[in-house]
Amino acid sequence: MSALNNLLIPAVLFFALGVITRLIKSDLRLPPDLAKMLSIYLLMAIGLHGGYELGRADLGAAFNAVAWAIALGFTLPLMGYGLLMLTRRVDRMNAAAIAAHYGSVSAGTFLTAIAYLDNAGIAYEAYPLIMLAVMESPAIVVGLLLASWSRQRLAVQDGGVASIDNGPANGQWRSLLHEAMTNGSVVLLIGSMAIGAISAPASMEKLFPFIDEIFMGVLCLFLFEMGMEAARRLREFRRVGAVLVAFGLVMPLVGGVIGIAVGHWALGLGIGGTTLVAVLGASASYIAVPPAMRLAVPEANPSFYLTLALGITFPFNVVIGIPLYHHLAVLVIN
Amino acid sequence: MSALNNLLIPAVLFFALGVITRLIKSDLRLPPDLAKMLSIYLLMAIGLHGGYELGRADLGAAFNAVAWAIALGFTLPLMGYGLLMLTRRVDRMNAAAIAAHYGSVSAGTFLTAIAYLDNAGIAYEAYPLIMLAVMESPAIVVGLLLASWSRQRLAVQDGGVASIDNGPANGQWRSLLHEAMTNGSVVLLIGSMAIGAISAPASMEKLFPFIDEIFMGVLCLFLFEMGMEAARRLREFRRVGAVLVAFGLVMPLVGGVIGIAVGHWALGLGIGGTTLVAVLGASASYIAVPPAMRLAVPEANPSFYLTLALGITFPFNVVIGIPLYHHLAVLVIN
Amino acid sequence: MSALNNLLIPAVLFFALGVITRLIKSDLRLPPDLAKMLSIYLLMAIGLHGGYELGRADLGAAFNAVAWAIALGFTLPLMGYGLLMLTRRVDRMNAAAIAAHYGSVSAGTFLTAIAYLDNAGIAYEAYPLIMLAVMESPAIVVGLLLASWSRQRLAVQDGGVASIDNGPANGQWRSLLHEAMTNGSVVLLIGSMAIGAISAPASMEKLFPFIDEIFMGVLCLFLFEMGMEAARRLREFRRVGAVLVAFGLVMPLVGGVIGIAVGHWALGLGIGGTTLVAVLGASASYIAVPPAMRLAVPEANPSFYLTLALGITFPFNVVIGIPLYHHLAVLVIN
Amino acid sequence: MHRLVPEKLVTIISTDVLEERLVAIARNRGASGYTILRARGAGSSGEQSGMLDADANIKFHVILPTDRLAGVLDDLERLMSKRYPLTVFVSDVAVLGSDKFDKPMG
Amino acid sequence: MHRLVPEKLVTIISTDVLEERLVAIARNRGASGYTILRARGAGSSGEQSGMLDADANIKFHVILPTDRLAGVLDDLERLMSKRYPLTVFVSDVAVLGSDKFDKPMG
Amino acid sequence: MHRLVPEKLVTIISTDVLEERLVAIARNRGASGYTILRARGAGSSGEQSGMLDADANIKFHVILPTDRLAGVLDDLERLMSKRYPLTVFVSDVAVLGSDKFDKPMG
Ligand SMILES: Nc1ncnc2c1ncn2[C@@H]1O[C@H](COP(=O)(O)O)[C@@H](O)[C@H]1O
Ligand SMILES: Nc1ncnc2c1ncn2[C@@H]1O[C@H](COP(=O)(O)O)[C@@H](O)[C@H]1O
Ligand SMILES: Nc1ncnc2c1ncn2[C@@H]1O[C@H](COP(=O)(O)O)[C@@H](O)[C@H]1O
Ligand code: NA
Ligand code: NA
Ligand code: NA
Repeated sequence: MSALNNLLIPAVLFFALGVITRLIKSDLRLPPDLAKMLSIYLLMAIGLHGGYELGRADLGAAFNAVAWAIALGFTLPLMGYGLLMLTRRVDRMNAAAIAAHYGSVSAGTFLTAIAYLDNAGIAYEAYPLIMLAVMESPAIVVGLLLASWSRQRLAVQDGGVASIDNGPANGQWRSLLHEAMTNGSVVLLIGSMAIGAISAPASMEKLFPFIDEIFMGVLCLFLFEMGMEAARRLREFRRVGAVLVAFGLVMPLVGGVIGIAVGHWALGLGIGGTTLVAVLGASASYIAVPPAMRLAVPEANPSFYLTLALGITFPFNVVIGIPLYHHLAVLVIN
Repeated sequence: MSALNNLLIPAVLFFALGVITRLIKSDLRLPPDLAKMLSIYLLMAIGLHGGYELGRADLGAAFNAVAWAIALGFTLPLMGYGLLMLTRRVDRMNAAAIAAHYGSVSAGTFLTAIAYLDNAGIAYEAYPLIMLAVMESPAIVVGLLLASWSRQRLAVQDGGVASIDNGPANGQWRSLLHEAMTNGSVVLLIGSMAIGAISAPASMEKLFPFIDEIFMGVLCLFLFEMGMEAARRLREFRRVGAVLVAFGLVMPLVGGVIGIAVGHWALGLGIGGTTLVAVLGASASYIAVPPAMRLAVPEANPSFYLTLALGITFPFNVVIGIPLYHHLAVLVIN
Repeated sequence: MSALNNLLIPAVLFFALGVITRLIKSDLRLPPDLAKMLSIYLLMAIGLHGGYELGRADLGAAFNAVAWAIALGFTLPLMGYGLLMLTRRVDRMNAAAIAAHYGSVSAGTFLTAIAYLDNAGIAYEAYPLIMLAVMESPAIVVGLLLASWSRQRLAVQDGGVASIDNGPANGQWRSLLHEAMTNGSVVLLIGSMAIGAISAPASMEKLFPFIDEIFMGVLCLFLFEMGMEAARRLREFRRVGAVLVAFGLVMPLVGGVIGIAVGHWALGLGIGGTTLVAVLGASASYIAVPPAMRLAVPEANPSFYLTLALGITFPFNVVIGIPLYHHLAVLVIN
Repeated sequence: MHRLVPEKLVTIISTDVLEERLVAIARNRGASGYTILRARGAGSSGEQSGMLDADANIKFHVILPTDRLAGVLDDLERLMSKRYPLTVFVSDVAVLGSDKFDKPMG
Repeated sequence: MHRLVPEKLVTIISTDVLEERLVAIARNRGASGYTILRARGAGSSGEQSGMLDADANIKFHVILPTDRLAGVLDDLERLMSKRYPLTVFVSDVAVLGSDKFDKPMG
Repeated sequence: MHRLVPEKLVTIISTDVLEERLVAIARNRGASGYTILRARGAGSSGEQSGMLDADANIKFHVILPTDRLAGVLDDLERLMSKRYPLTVFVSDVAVLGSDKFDKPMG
């Protein structure tokens, strides 16, 4: 399956339509809450679906997947931070905030990958889904740690000792960690998975028309809107600068390759599952992490991380990344 | 079927997830119009569905159900008012407003009961649905009457004669009664029932995927959001006080028992239908009645009636009440 | 099939229910974004569906349909403008703005006609759908041209030469034409058609539950809301005056007859397709054109065009027009 | 110079079930229009989260010539005396252009 | 003491199809930002219920140093002279902190 | 005559992730309530389109007796010094009726 074929999946085409709609400056205005509603539906539906399957899956393998998800969530932002500091284009606080996004994941990209695999008739395991649910929180925690450490370094550089006032106080720390663990998307996704796993199968069947049959259509509409948002952010890439844009293209490749390694060697998944773990590594959060960073790292400029995650990395993954990681998975596994 | 089994229905589990989401102080924010849209869908879907079946049902039995619904709608708020005055914790105006909520019904609770019956494989008649549509208005009227009567009593107590200024003037009375009869939920539900009853069956079939197949999923999402709202209100129970909370637990039991009597002896319904009538008696409105009371009884404190109806009685019915009324119905009927 | 039968289609009944809800002054309040979301869904769904069929249709016939759609879009507003000037009840600017609405089309009316044909078991061609997508833009352009010409005439009448300041400057012209071509509804509809036409059939099948099965239910909800909006506008008909109301009833008849001629003689369509072209000619836009006119013809009063298009012509077409055009098509074709 | 005309801006924050009454007051007291925004909030009658029909607020604006202010305030005081939850304040604004706010609604 | 700096707050209530024009005015006239809220209302051009794309209002705020006010008002008067429905008023506000509102948008 | 009492109206425009902090400030500083409206906008931290969770603004109003103003402004300045994007301004309003705004929230 070539990249061109990928472009003929309705979900990807709707993403492209959204980008075009904004580029030709159409006056189409979507209700501001539509994307939020669609994403609530999508999280609920994949959660239920995945939980239903995980309820029937191997517990040991599931724990293994969770452990590796946590490892990825901790490692990737550190690598991102390192890369960003090498570019010398952003200060420490912005680097910390951006890096957190790349340690986390984008459900929209993940679902596009599922549409891609479905379309190509490739099977995939349920474990990557639980990794999706788990990966938000560690990345947020690392982001907060990096930001706090940077804040102290800056205070020292500024000639004084790290004053208590510069880092979050103890009480704030608790509230920020709380924020990471009770993030809305995480709760909804893990909650739906739990419900899918423990509900009586007969009662789950009544939910399938809602969570399965209309799923692809809702995803198309969601990607259409996200295409419009991506294009809005894309326009700001000049403010962000070429070097940062390059980071937004290189970092997903790094994450994707690491994801393939984890999916294949550490978890022993097939081509479909390995592709999905690659997508988890490669994608950057634009829903769950940004609000957490706005609250915890006010010194960072939201245009930077939103433009990179939503305007650069997201379109790259949807159009080029997914088929690429799939090809890599095929290469590695065969 | 035990109460524990009830807790394994996805609809109930999503309600619980909503409560938990709020209790752990997750930052999940649902768009404010989502619940309103879902409830419009739910009213339309059950209306069409019920109307379609009622169009094929016995007219005499339907009239009988309507008559008993009106009787319940008039009696229950009077009982509630009496009970509340006995507690000596609220003044007459608050008692009138709260009582009106308990004479009316909660479509969310009713639908959860339907999910419970479906899940347990228990059949039920269509008549309780028409009672659901009918019961809003009488309770609102009784609430207004009680409030106006209390207003006059208070004026007399205050040492003067009941001045015209204290009760609503004639023109206002008309507008308040109008309000009771043209309440949005009532119009949508009765209108959809009428459409379901008179539409050509062939054209109704085209609607079934919309009103039947995705119904359970939409209900889950609605209950998730209502769980969050219930928990928000629950937190205010300290402002409400233990005695009122007790009222919010006792009154549904009173209404439930009366409902079972009406369902079984007066209407001759089976176990399923009797359970549903019990739920009508037991549940308290949190969508249709509150706006009517805010307009007509401004002296009452909305925190009181919203906390009781949504924060206490609704969760009680969803988790404990429904299986309880079902057991009672089984006891009485067998 | 009689007009009465038409009234028994759920879609039409929900429109009527919406009108009644407003006439009895119910307090039902629909979320302001609901209609917008439903119409985005409807445009996406008919676009995908139509594109899927057009991808399998005759290209020559499709081009022919597009050419005639453009011709209709240019001719009808000119006729409307002439008629309006004859009434002597509106000035030139209002006439230009109103006329543009009648050259364009109403997707809601078109979809009701499809529900009517489906219900009566009458087949129809896919070409009218592409005409629906095409007809918005020419009418907007004609409206802008008429307004600009009128502005100059008025300036001359006012005793001076047409000053540059009175017409839009060159730059503005470009932006107004751009507005006509990139109108949100047009982009979404044409984009969805293109996606439906080029997507792999297997991937399209995954979309059918979303775009086909729940379609009729969503349409009902949309028409319910539009019924409420139509009734809101209807109340303003006194401000508009009897002569303009007569225009709102006569103009759809003129457009409908011309549409039948085009559908039958020019395009050689069957009864179903001819009825749909008649509906395109008869209907007046109330979604795409009004914002364009507000921007480009600020001198016109929006109450006039919204009341006529939404409050008079839309209900007329839904209730009387569609069965009438169908009967005319039968007469002409047999 | 710009013709900035001094007028009174009355702002009312209240539950949205009162919307029609507020519109009627504006209309009857000769306002030329009104503006409504959705709001949430908290006050003496508890939190209004905007999630339910009964717990949404609105912010209601009316611009008026000074001589029509008293009538509007009379009506609002009457509502307040019936215990409706109203937050009302008046500010001075300089309106751009014309006598637009002198013409009552149709 | 708090550094409360006096500035001008321009508030515009109008149809939302003018949003881009208003943003352009704020940007071209050197405002440091702007704020938009959704609104409904009624006025000389009838009721704007907010249900249709063509009948929604916005409330548009720009805070400006006094010396940049005239330019914005010029542009708004030009729009009004073309018969666009605009309600515009200016109020005096005391802004907390710094020279934030002096820096034009990027 | 109408009892119009002079009070201070503090208006804050900021990202909605700060909502809980602003509510806490109002509560701790003895305000009798607060009002929140959804907003969009642009400023030094870029465009806030309101489409994502992280890029929505709110407009937050608190009416206060003059003697409680300083405490609120202190807290807001502390937030600003941590680089949170806040637009804050104070206006004088004449409030209708009573001592309603003197009673702190429960
Ligand atoms: N001090 C205040 N500052 C701003 N808004 C307030 C204040 N007090 C009350 N409000 C608003 O007015 C509404 C009604 O207030 P109340 O009558 O106190 O319940 C509340 O829901 C708030 O939105
Ligand atoms: N007197 C008024 N008070 C408050 N808002 C007004 C007033 N007049 C007009 N408006 C608002 O300004 C918008 C445009 O007004 P108009 O140009 O009169 O149609 C209306 O839709 C209202 O939202
Ligand atoms: N000059 C201004 N006028 C009106 N609103 C502003 C202005 N500057 C900033 N804002 C609002 O305040 C928010 C935060 O501003 P900032 O801290 O500059 O990013 C922006 O998103 C705007 O909604
Ligand atoms: Na990642
Ligand atoms: Na009840
Ligand atoms: Na037409």
